[in-house]
Order: sequence, then C-alpha cells, then structure tokens
Amino acid sequence: MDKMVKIKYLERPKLSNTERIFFLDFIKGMKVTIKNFFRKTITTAYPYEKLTPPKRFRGTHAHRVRDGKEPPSFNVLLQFMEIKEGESRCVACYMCQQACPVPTLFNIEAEQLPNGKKRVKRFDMNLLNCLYCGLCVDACPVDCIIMTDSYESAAYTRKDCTIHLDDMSERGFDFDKRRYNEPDRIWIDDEAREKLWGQIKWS
Amino acid sequence: MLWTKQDDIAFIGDNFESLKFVDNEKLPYFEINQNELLPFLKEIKENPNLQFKMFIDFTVADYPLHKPRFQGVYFLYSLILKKRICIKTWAENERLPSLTGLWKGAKWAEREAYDMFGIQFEGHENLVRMFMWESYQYYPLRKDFPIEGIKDTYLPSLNEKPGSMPSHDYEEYHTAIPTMEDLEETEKKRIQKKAQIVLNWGPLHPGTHGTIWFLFDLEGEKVQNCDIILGQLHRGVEKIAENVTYTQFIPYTDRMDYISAICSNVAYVNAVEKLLNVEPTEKAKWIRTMLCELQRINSHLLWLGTYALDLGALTIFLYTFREREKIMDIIEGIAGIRLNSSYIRIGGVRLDLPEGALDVINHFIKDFPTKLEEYETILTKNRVWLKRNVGVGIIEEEDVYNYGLTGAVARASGVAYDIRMIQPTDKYDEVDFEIPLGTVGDSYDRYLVRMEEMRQSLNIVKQCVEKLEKLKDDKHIATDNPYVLPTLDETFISIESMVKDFNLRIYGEQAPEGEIYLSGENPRGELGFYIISKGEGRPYRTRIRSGAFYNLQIFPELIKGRTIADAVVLLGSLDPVVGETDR
Amino acid sequence: MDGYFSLVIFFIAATIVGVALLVINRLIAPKVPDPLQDYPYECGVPLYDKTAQTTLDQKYYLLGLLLVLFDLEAAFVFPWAVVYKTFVSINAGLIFVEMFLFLTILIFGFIYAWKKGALSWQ
Amino acid sequence: MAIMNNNGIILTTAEEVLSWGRRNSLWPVSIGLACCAIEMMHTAASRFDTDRLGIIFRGSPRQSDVLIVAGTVVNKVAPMLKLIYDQMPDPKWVISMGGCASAGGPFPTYSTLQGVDRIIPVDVYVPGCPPTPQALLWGILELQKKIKAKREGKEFKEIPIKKAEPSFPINK
Amino acid sequence: MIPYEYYIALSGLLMVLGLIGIIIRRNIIAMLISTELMLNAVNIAFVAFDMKLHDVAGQVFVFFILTIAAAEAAVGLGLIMAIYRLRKDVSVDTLTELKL
Amino acid sequence: MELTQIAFWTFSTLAVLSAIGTIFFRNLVYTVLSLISTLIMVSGLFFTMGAELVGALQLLIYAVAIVVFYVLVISTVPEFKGKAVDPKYMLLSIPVGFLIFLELAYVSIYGVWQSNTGIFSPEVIEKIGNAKAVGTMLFTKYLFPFEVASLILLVAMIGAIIIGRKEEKQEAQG
Amino acid sequence: MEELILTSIAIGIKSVIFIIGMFLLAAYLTWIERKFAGHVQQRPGPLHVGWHGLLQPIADALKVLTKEDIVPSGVDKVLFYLASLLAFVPAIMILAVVPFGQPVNLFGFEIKPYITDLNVGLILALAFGSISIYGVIFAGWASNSKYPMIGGLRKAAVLIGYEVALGFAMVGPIMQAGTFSLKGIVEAQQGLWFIIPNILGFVVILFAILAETGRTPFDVQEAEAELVSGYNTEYSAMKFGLFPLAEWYIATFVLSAIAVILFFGGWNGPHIFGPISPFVWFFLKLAMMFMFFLWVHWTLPRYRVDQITELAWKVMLPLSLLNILVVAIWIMIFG
Ligand code: SF4
Ligand code: SF4
Ligand code: SF4
Repeated sequence: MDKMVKIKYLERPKLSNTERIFFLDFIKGMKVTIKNFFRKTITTAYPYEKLTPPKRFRGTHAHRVRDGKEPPSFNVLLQFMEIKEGESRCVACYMCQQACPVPTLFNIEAEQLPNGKKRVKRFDMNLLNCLYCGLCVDACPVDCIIMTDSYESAAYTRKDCTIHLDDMSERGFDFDKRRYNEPDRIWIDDEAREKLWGQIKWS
Repeated sequence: MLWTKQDDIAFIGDNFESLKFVDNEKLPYFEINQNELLPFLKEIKENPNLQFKMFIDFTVADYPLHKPRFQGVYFLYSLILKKRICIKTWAENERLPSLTGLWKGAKWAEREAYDMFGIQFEGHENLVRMFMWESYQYYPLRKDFPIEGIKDTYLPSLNEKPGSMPSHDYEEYHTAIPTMEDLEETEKKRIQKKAQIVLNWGPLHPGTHGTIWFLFDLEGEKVQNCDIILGQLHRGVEKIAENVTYTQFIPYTDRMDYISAICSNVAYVNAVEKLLNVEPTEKAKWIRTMLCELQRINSHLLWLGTYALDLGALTIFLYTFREREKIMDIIEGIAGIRLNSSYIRIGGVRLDLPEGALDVINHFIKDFPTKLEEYETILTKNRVWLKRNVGVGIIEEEDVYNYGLTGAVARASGVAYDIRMIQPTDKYDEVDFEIPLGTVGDSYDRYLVRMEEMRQSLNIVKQCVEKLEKLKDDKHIATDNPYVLPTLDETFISIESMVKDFNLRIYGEQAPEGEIYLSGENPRGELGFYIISKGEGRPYRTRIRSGAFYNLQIFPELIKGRTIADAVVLLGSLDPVVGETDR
Repeated sequence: MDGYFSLVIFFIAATIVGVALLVINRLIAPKVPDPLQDYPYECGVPLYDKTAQTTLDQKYYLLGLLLVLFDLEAAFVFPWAVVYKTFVSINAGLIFVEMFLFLTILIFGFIYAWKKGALSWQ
Repeated sequence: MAIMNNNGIILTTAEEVLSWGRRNSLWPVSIGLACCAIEMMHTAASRFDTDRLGIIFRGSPRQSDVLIVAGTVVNKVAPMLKLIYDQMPDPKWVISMGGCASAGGPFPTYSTLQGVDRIIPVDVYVPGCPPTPQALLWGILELQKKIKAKREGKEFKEIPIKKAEPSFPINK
Repeated sequence: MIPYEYYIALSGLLMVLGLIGIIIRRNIIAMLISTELMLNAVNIAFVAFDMKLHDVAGQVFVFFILTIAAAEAAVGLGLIMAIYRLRKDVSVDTLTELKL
Repeated sequence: MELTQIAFWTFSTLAVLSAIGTIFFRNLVYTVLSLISTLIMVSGLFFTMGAELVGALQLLIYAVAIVVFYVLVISTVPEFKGKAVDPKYMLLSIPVGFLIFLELAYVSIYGVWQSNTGIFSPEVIEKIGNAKAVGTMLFTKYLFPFEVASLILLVAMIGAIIIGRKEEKQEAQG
Repeated sequence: MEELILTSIAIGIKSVIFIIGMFLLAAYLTWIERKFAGHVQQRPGPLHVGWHGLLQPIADALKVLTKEDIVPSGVDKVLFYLASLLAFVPAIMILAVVPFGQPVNLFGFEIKPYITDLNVGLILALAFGSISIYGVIFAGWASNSKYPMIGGLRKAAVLIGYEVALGFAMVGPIMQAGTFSLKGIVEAQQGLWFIIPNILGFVVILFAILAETGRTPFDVQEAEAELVSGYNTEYSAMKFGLFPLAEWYIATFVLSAIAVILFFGGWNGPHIFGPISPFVWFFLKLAMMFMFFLWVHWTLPRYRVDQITELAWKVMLPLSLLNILVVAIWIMIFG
C-alpha cells in the first residue's frame, strides 16, 4: 500500500475588529465555562462511592487458592507438593521472582516435608518495590499469583506494605469469589462510569 | 531503507583514508579515526549532495576489554537523501573532539557522555556534569560501576527500625547524597552571574513541569542568561537496561516518558522485535497503533492543560483532565493500569482487547471533537492567549537541524520530520493522516500544531477501530516465535510452552549479536532506542535518544532577552517530560 | 466631623482585629524548629544570591512618575467633576474649555511619554 | 503547643476542634517529581476532586501542611526535598506516594534515594506504581485518621547525614 | 475649636524638623523626604489660615503645593536615578563635584 | 469641643513623632514608613480643620502616589538602605532650626492674616460642601494658576523622563 | 467626655460587628468561590466538611490560625509583619465608607447600614484602596527572597497602572451626581442608572477591579507557574491568611459594592420585598458583580505584566478620559 501521508500547513487565526471591540473572544470563552457550570458534576465522591476497577486491574497481588479450578499444569505439579484445599496454589517454582524486574522484592521460602513433598513456608512481597507490571502473573505456571482489584493498601509503616502468604491467599479467595465469573469486559460498573461518559451503547 | 550505505557517500570516501564501512544488516555504519572525524562530519554536513544537517544523537558505548575503551556513536539525518547515517569512532585516551562547533545539539549529549563515562571533549565550552552533581566522583555508565552504586553513607530510616523491616528491603548504608554545598557548587559552575540577580526557577516548582532546574540571570525581570540543570529525575534507566532482560525492561520504558507510556513501549518493543526478528501479529499492530494515538491525544491533552494552567487559564486544565480521565479509563480497562500500563509485549500485546473496548473508543471518538472545540473556543482566538503566544520563542528551521529538535516542535517550524512518515512502524503506513506544519515557528504555531495533531490522531484511531472490528478473532501475540513469551493459557496446557516460558524468563531473550537503532514518534519527539546486543539475554548497552532532552536544549537560547513570564510559555510549548530527559 | 470620628474608630478596630489575629496565631501555634526552617524559599535549592533586594529597574521609576503625575491630574479633575453640573447651567462653555485645556496639555505630556516609550516595558 | 499542654476537659475539646480543623484542611505542596505526580494531578482534577475534602494545592511550602512526595526522589533531589520539608510550618505531615518515594521502588540504582523516610519522617506510605487516585485518596483518609488519633504535632528529630566508611572498596 | 495658633506652631515645628532633616541627612533621598515634610508644614499653615479667615483660597493653594511636591519628587528622583546609575552611590559626601 | 481637641492633640503629637522618626531613622524604608505616618496624620489634621477635600487628596496624592514613588525607587536601589545620619551637622542644625522657628512664630503671630475675613464661614461650607467650595474657587478665581499647574506637570514629566531615561538611550547607541 | 466615650464604644462595637461580619462573609466568599470554581469545572467543590462543605471555611480558618508562624532569616521583621497588616487594614477600611443601604427604622431605633457617610467618601475609598499597595511592596521587599520581590513589584506595577485609570473612570458618575458621597451618588440615580452614559467608564472599572484584586487575566503577582505564590511566598499561617482574605475577598467584595453604587444605582430598585428591598437589591447586584468576577477569573488566561501595564496606560487611561468627555457632553445636552 502506498503512503497516504499528507502535509498540511496550518492557518493562523486572527482576531477581527468586531471581536476585538465587543470582547467577543472573552464572551465566547465565558459561554463555554458557564455551559459547563450547568453540566452535571463528574466527580466520584471517593470514600462514599467507589469505582470498581476493571477485572484486568493490576492492584495488590494475591494467591489463588486450591479450589478445583486449577489449570492442568497445577495438577501435574501437585504430586510434589503438599497443598490442601483452600490453601495457596503456589508450588514454589520461583518463576514469578525470575520474571520480575526487581527480584529482590520477593522472599519465597519452601520447606521439605518429611513425606518428601514440598510446602511453601513463606511468600513475602514488598509492594513498595513493585512496578505493578504483571510480569509475575504472566510467569506463574499454575495460575497462582494474580493481581486483584484491591488498591486500598496505604499503611503507616513500610512493614505493613509487605504482603504475606496468608493474606495473599485470603485476598485471592475473596477476589475469586467476587469476580472470577465476571466476563472479560472493559468495565463492570457501567453506572458509575456513566457519570463521566454518559450512556454508552454496547454493540 | 533508512540507513546510508557506502554507495551514498562514495564520492567523498576517498578523502578520508580511515573511513570504513561495515554493512551490518540491521545497522550499517561507518567507522572513522578520531582525527578525521570532524572534517568528515563537516564534509557530509555541508556537502550539498548529502546535507546531513540534522543532528539525531550521540552516545558512547563502553568496552572495557578493548583498547581504546570507549566508542562514540553518532547519528545524523540527511535532508536530501532522507536517510540516517551512523558513524562510529574510538575515543583514544578517553578523549573525543567536540561537535559543538558543528551542531549545537551536541552540547548536552557530550556533557551527558562526560557525566556518564568520563570522556573528555576537546573544544567543549562548558564541560560540566549533566545529571549528577559536581562533586560526584564516579562515572555510572561504565561497565565496572555497580548498578546499585557505592554505598558509603550511613543513612538509616527516620521512622523505621531495621529490625522491624522485612529482611530483603532495607540497608542502612546508602549511596552518596549531595549536601547543600555540593548543590551550590553545581549551580555556581553552571552560570556566571553577569546581570543583577540569579534566580533559581525550579526544580521543585509548580511551573516547571517536573523537576527541571533553571538558573536565570535576571536584569529586572528580563532573563539575560540562562542555564538548565538536569538530573533531578535521573534514575539510571540506561544502567538498569543493561541489567534486566528485554522483556523486563518494558515496564521501565513506561516510566521514562510517563505521560505517553504506550508510545515509549511501542518504540522500544519495535526496536527489540527488529533485533530479534520477531514479527508481531496483524491485530497486535493495529492495537498498538490505536493505543499509541490514543496515548498521543492523552499526552497532548496533558500538555494543553498544563500549558493553559501555566498561562493562567485554570479551568482548561480541569477540562483536559476530564478528557484524559476518559482515555485513562479506556487504558485501564484494556491494560489494567491507568498510567504506566506496560501493555505491549514482544511479539504483540499482553492481553487481547476486552469485550466492549471498541465500543467505548467509538464513543470517545464521537464525543471528543466537541470537547476539543470547547478548548479552542476558549483559547485559540482569545486575545490574551494570542498576546502571550504569538511571536514568542520563534525557532528557525536552521535551529531545528542544529539542535536536533523533533516532534511537534520541529513541525511547528515547518520541518516535516515525522517518524510515522519517514520510517513507519506498525500500521502507520496503512492509515490515512495529515502532518500539520506551522509557518512561523513560534509558541502559537506549536500550540496549533499540537491541537491539529490531536484531530489527526483521532482520525487514525477511527481507522484503527474500523479495522479492528473486522479482526476480532485474530491472535494478539505471535507466540509461535521462539522469542515470544507464551500466553498464560498456553503455559497451563502445554509443557513445551512452559519450558519455553521458563527459558525465556530465566535466561532472557538471547538476541543475536548486533545493533539496532529504531525510533518511534513520541508525542515529545523522536524516541530512539539504540541497542547493542552481544548475544546474551540482556542488552549490552541501551541508549535512549529522547526527544524532550534535545527539545529542551534550545530553551536557554529562546529565553534570552525575554521575561520570566515568557519562560512558562516557552517551556510549556517545548513540552519536556523530565522522566525522559533525565532517564 | 462625627463621620471621621467613626472612621478613626473603625480604623482602630480593624487594626486591633488584625493585630489580634497575628498575636493569637503566634501564641497558640506550635513552635518546632527545624534545622533549615528559616532558609528563604527558592524551589528548594540553595540560593545563588544571598540577598534579593537588589533590583534596580528603570521601569519602576517611570511607573512611579506616571502614577504621581496622573494622580495629581485626577486630583485636579475631581473638584472639577463635582462642580461641573452646577457650572454647566451657569456657563457651560467656560468650565468645559477650562478642563479641556488642562487635559490637552497633560495629554500632550502623555503622548510624549508614549512616544518616548515610557509606557512600554520591554 | 501552648494551650494543649494541660489536660483539662475544655482543652481536650479544643484539641479535638483543632484537630478537626487541621485534618479537614490539609493543603499539600504542589510538588510533582515523576509519574506519580500525574496521578496526583488527576486526584486533584474533576474526577476525584480533592477539594471535596478541603484539600487544595498550594505553591509555597510555607502555606502547606502536607508534603505529598509523588515520584522518584533521586539523590540529587534529596537535600532539596529536605529543605522544602523544613520550610513547611508545623504541624506538618508527609505522604509518601508510590513505591519510588517509599522505598526506591523499581529503581535500586546508584542515583535513587531508597525511600524518603531516610531524610524526612513519613506518616503514610501509599504503595502502587503509580497508586491510582483512589489509592491516594485512601492514603489521605488514613492520614486524617492518624491526625485524629494522635492529636498533636510530630516530634522533631535530628537527621543524621554522615559519611561512613564504605562497606566495600570503591572502584572509580 | 482649637486655636489656629496651635496649628501654626505645629506647622513651624514640622518645618524645622524638615530643615533639620535636610541638614543632617547624608543621603539625597532622605533629604528629599525631609523636603516633603517642609512642604507639609506649609500645607498645614495654609489650611489653618483658611480656617481662621473663613476662606478656601488656602486650600486651593494646597493643590498647587501638591503639584510642586510632585514635580519636585519627579525631577529629584530622576536626578537621583541618573546619579545612581553613574556612581552607584547616593551619599551627598561622595558627590563632591555637585558641591560648589 | 472635646472631640476636636483630642483629635488635634493626638494627630499633632503623632505627626511630630513620626516627623522625628522620618529624619532620624537610618533605614530608608523606615524613614519612608514614618513619612507615610506623618502624612496620614497631617491629613487627619486637615479633617479636623474641616478641609475635607484637601485632606482626602492629601491621602490620595501625597500618602500614596508620591510616597509610592519614593518607595519604588528605594526598594529597588539596594544601596539606599542604611545610610547614616551625620551627627556633626546636628550641632549646626539646632540653632538654625531654632532661629527659623522663631521667625515663623513672629511672622505668624504679628503679620500676615491681618487681612479680611473671607466669605466661606463654616455655615456656608456646611451648606455647599467643602469640595464644591474649593472647586468653585479653583475654577473661577484661580483659573490661571490652575492652567499653569498643568504646564508645571507637563514640564516635570518631560524633564523627568529625559533625566530618568538618559542612560538607556546612550546604552542603545553605544 | 463621657458622652464621647459612650459614642466611641457604640461605634467601636458597630465597627467590630462590621469587621467580624466582613470576616465571616469573606470566609464564606471563599466557599462560594470554591463552589463556583468547582461547578465550572464539573466538580462539586467542598462537599464533605459540614453540609455541602459549609464548615470548610471554618476548618481552614482554624488551621491557618494554628499553624506555626515562620519568620525566615534575612527578613526585616517589623516590615514583614507590618506588611500583612498594611494589606489587610486598608482593604477593610474601604468598607467603612461604603453604605449598604439607607438608614432604616427597626423597633424604634435608627439603624444605619454603614459606618459613616462622608462628603469625600469616594476619594477616601480610592485612597484606602491604593494604600494597600504598600502592603504588597513591603511584603515583597521585606521577605528578602526573590519570588516575593518580583511578585511584589509586579503587583505594584499593576496597581499603579489601574489606580490611575480607576480614578479617572470614577469621574463620570461624580460629574453626574455632583458629589463624592457614595450615598449621594446612589440617591442621584433614582431615575436612570449611571451605566448609561458611563459605559466606557464601567468597562475601565471592571478591568481595574480585576487588576486591583489580582484576578485573571491580571493575576501576575501570584502566577503559580512563574512565581510560586508571588509576594506572599514566604508568609505562613495567619500572616499569610490576611493576604488572600484582603485581596481576593474583602477587596473584591468592597470594590464590587462600589462599582454597583457608581453604575447600577446601588440599592435603588422597585420596592417589592417590603422594607428590606433596598438590601435585597443591593446584595443581588453585588452578588451578580462578584459572580461576574469569579466567572472571568475562572475562564481567562493571564496577561504578562508588561502587557498589563501597557493595557492600563495605553487603553484604559485614554478610554477613561474619553468617558469624561462623553459624560461632559451628555450632561451638557441632557442636564
Ligand atoms: S508486578 Fe512486576 S514488579 Fe511487581 S512483583 Fe510482579 S513482576 Fe515484579
Ligand atoms: S510463579 Fe506461581 S507457583 Fe511459582 S513461586 Fe511464584 S506464585 Fe508460586
Ligand atoms: S512509584 Fe512508579 S509511578 Fe510512582 S514515581 Fe515511581 S516509577 Fe513512577
């Protein structure tokens, strides 16, 4: 296909004398502002009304738990692991850490149980060093580590910004309960977004 | 192809004995001895048949085992041939001749090389540190400098105790931090007071668009002399690039030009794909083009808002942010994060477009022109706006080449330099758009050009949406390529994918040895990536040619003789983003 | 006279309120010294010039000059304005011409200043 | 604080009122350092509108109460930030927005300050890269809670910036 | 009613103070300022006479004095600016060539 | 009348005090500040004498315009700050000042106002208003000086502009 | 003597009531401005502090009153404090000469809705308005810091330019009314409002008020993007609080009142609200005026300072002189 790029020289608008004398430029501008004055506000009054992040939102990390919806790869790896129903799916493969641009933010420890199986003992993530890039999610072979829609993670100390195995599992469980079956749509809270966008006709 | 080959300059070749041509497939370059460099560059700049007048980039690569150790790399662009040229030269005794006599644009690039590698430039007027402060002792981009720096300062946290921290987080020793005296020395080195008073404008100032530090030598309110201190956001991105894999670097490109994250992503990923010989899928290309243009609108909106805010039109700022919010919503819905989306992956995009995305974008396309109209009503013909903008900061065409200005700044001066046109990537060669050009080159033209660009971008987005509606079932990432990470679904079911994923994650994309320079048209100008690969999983050197860095360079020239009030106009119309200038 | 008396009282009251606010502020505000607390603000960087009171600028002299002269002119116009209406019924031409002359002479000066560029800054 | 030293009932009420005033009129310094600053601007813009909560951005630190450190603090900016912090009148608070400000974030490099709490005391950390406006607002609400609970200004701490022996040999 | 003599006395006092100012200040601006004091003294006297004589002519003269004061300030400060630009100093003692 | 007395004494005391301040403050900014204070007090005195228009104009022209002029020049010229008072002239000034004071007193008490009383008695003023009275006088009897005043202003303006801008022209040429 | 003390106490109390009232009003004007700005920008403005943010001004005031009071090094302390007083007191002094209506009889007392009505009220208002210029200059100069210095001088330049234009523009109404008394001017407008021949003067006054109160397009003195916060950059706590209070709210309010009195017939209007209708009319007009300024403020970009002064001298001053001519001829023809 040949190029269709065109070049266009821009005209420079000028102020005519009528506009100058009667302040038409000001008046037009002020008309716009007053028009907006009577428009509805678009504000989300945050603590009172909250936007639901889209399903793809990359918020605080979480672990999916073993709940019967695991991908096939998990079942393959399960034989080496000791994971009970409702526990984190993590198989301590360290892939997330490998994939992460800042690997030091992970602190994963696994222990060998007497029966020869492995168990994840510790899974700390320091969210203060995370880029929220989602590479770890893409890397996890068992669909364990995910990123949830939780963002209210401000804390008073650095320590509280580190997440641990148990609260990650909890968050993951909670997230899946709420949103696992949601379709992969751009947003889910259309009414809240309507404020900003107006009604959108979905095809 | 866009690169100058031997034949193109054969007719002057005989005059320079040491000129060597290396015909790499990806980046053909010339090599020349240091002593012949300046005459050669002068020749190709001034030869009427070549006219390599436009300065693109200069950088240095460090080869510790080679003697001499440093290699300077020059990129120029010819207006006649419409081609770039790459010239390399070895720096004997860690010295190189300065190019500032030929191109003013080389000034900062050379200072940066001095700052990062410690190379001396003969004939440079004021060779001081570019990013680091004056008493900093090291040259960070040298290969033997550790990425985390030399930790020699005891600097514990004030409200955290080491014991209470997770072990992997916290060290009490820290790299050097300048004292106030260091900073004072830095500022005194930059500018010699000639007029009455030297005013620091920035870095932590609401009007400087981030942390740029200006020194104005004022006579009354008139700026007699000006210098810029950069490096208040120098995060060492180029150093990081050498230490992470190609994929892992993608999120960092977001954080350079954080206002147009996707554009930077695309520019980088395109360069890497070229290096790795990966061809993204059709759909991915369209998605990229669409998101790039959305992002361009987004970025120009931020520019318009802050520009208007700086000029006192407080409300426009909020209006543009309303529209930005919409684009951010779209990007959040598609990519998952509003700002630094890291959505582009090598070989495609991270996830397929979600359901409903195109509807929303369609909606946006319909809605946006009326909003744009509103901004124009308030601003374009407003007498105050005209008074503040017309005739302020006129950039001549000659200066555009001289300083290597790109992007809207160049186009406002009537230079049709647009990467989307001269080296189209993705689907830019299949969409229909116009390149707006200014006629005078003042701030007002830059304003008009950007406003027009928004319209054109919208036009492109429209075409992309139409196309994408037809491409519903295509794949969004070319996972069959050995360098492309498999998607999650593939990993879950096939063991080969899992192994491939494993290998790529751990060893990185082992790119074939070679080099590449590829650029993209960022909203702020040409964003070029010069990547040297040595066949490892990580790049040997990544140089980022940032548009804003070069665009900002003309600021001291423009502000001379004007007032502080004009400084905001000029800065706003040059539209730098510090994340990109400092990297 | 009473009117002015109220004015003075009002002035005193306003001053007292103003001072009281400042004093209250000083009394109840916390005073926590920080090491660089009283360093003059200049975007967070060390000062290049330690003192700022060094601007001598032409334009302020000229501005002051214009202010004085034109304010004086206004001072002459004010009494004229007050009596204008009464005078108009008596001798319209004279009072009009008088002021007209006065203003013309000064407008001449104004035009001179304009021509000399005293009105423009750059 | 003069009237707050004794602990009579009236004074407690006064304290309560003052604390109410303070937490409902937090004026941050409008200083943006990097990407997070963009989100900070979005927080102030129409969609999230901090003005609802009485938060308006001031240009000068002398008139502000909160320092929202939004973005990467590189070593070169550290003393400047410290200066800005010092120039703010008490009582003052610091919100460290985003990973970079809190702990160096994704830039464990030679030029980035690994957490602003090394130079100024931080009250609230907001993780995220960048935190969404909602997350920042949540952080601000947390700060309001903190002010309510504490009811008094912060204690002053001398900041030790001293050179120490390098932990390993320098190669220049 | 305050006797007009009081006003006259006050006027004299201000006049003298202005004069003293002119004599003892070594700075041209300060001297000009002292002149303003003297002009004010005159103003007071004029208005006081008016009060005594039931006339308003004195107040009319105040107008003219204001004019003179303005002209004096304009030209005086203009001279000072010129001198300052030449010599970067406005102390009388250094301006010896202006003394006869 | 109590009120006028109080007013007179306060205003005059303050006026004298500020005048003293004016001539003795070393810092020129304080000099100007006390000048402003003097001028305001003098304007207050005008009001006590019933000269409303003049009092108001004293505020507007003197206390604002002229002094702002001084302030602008002072605040823009750093070296003007903190020039000393020279005490050796002190000795000279006191006798001279005293003599002049005596002379003024003599002239005031034994001379000038032996002239006729005018028509503007307080009652008349009350009726037509001070401002109108002054205006009428100014535009009838003192018409000629009024026009001359405009000439003075014109000359002052031209002169000041020429003096004030001389340097710049030279710079432009050179 | 006793009588004197009694009257002074009475006046004093009245003054204090006026001042406090003005304070409260100004505080709520901030609320109005924030709400207005908010809605212009499609956001609600203060919302959660009190019902619809009604307690917001109180919270702000409390906070400002209890901030630490910093005096930077190198400043002239006396001037530093004096400057904020000098900005505030003259601004509120204008209030004293502005009448808000005619005296009314309530429960047998005559209540005057003004402090005083003077024969030279207008000139005094003008004079007080211009005295506040010292506040600005001294604030900038005393701070010994560069942004305040530049900001202060800029503001001074603007004030100077528009002060003259303001003075001349007021001449038209004075000519028509034949008095400086603001009350007299209102009374002279029983029939036709003075806006009719004075339209040019009105335009000039609009611009002048915008300039004097530092609102866009003339807010150069605290152009955030250029000068951080202008002449009050170094001011903290209550010292700072007085500046915007005086400049943005009290001055805008009072000058709007004067503009209404000069051109829109003050409290004249049909008696449709019973005995309080003069107040209603006056405040209605005043509110419109104030809103107009806000509206302009939140729409336009700002001029550069040299453009502002040039505008003042080269456009506004000739316009106001022209206005005098027009009015003079008008009076000659229509009497
Ligand atoms: S989101 Fe990115 S930075 Fe964060 S843990 Fe995952 S891979 Fe690492
Ligand atoms: S990649 Fe998944 S399974 Fe492996 S360590 Fe990380 S979270 Fe666990
Ligand atoms: S935390 Fe992330 S978004 Fe914020 S400044 Fe750092 S890199 Fe940018």
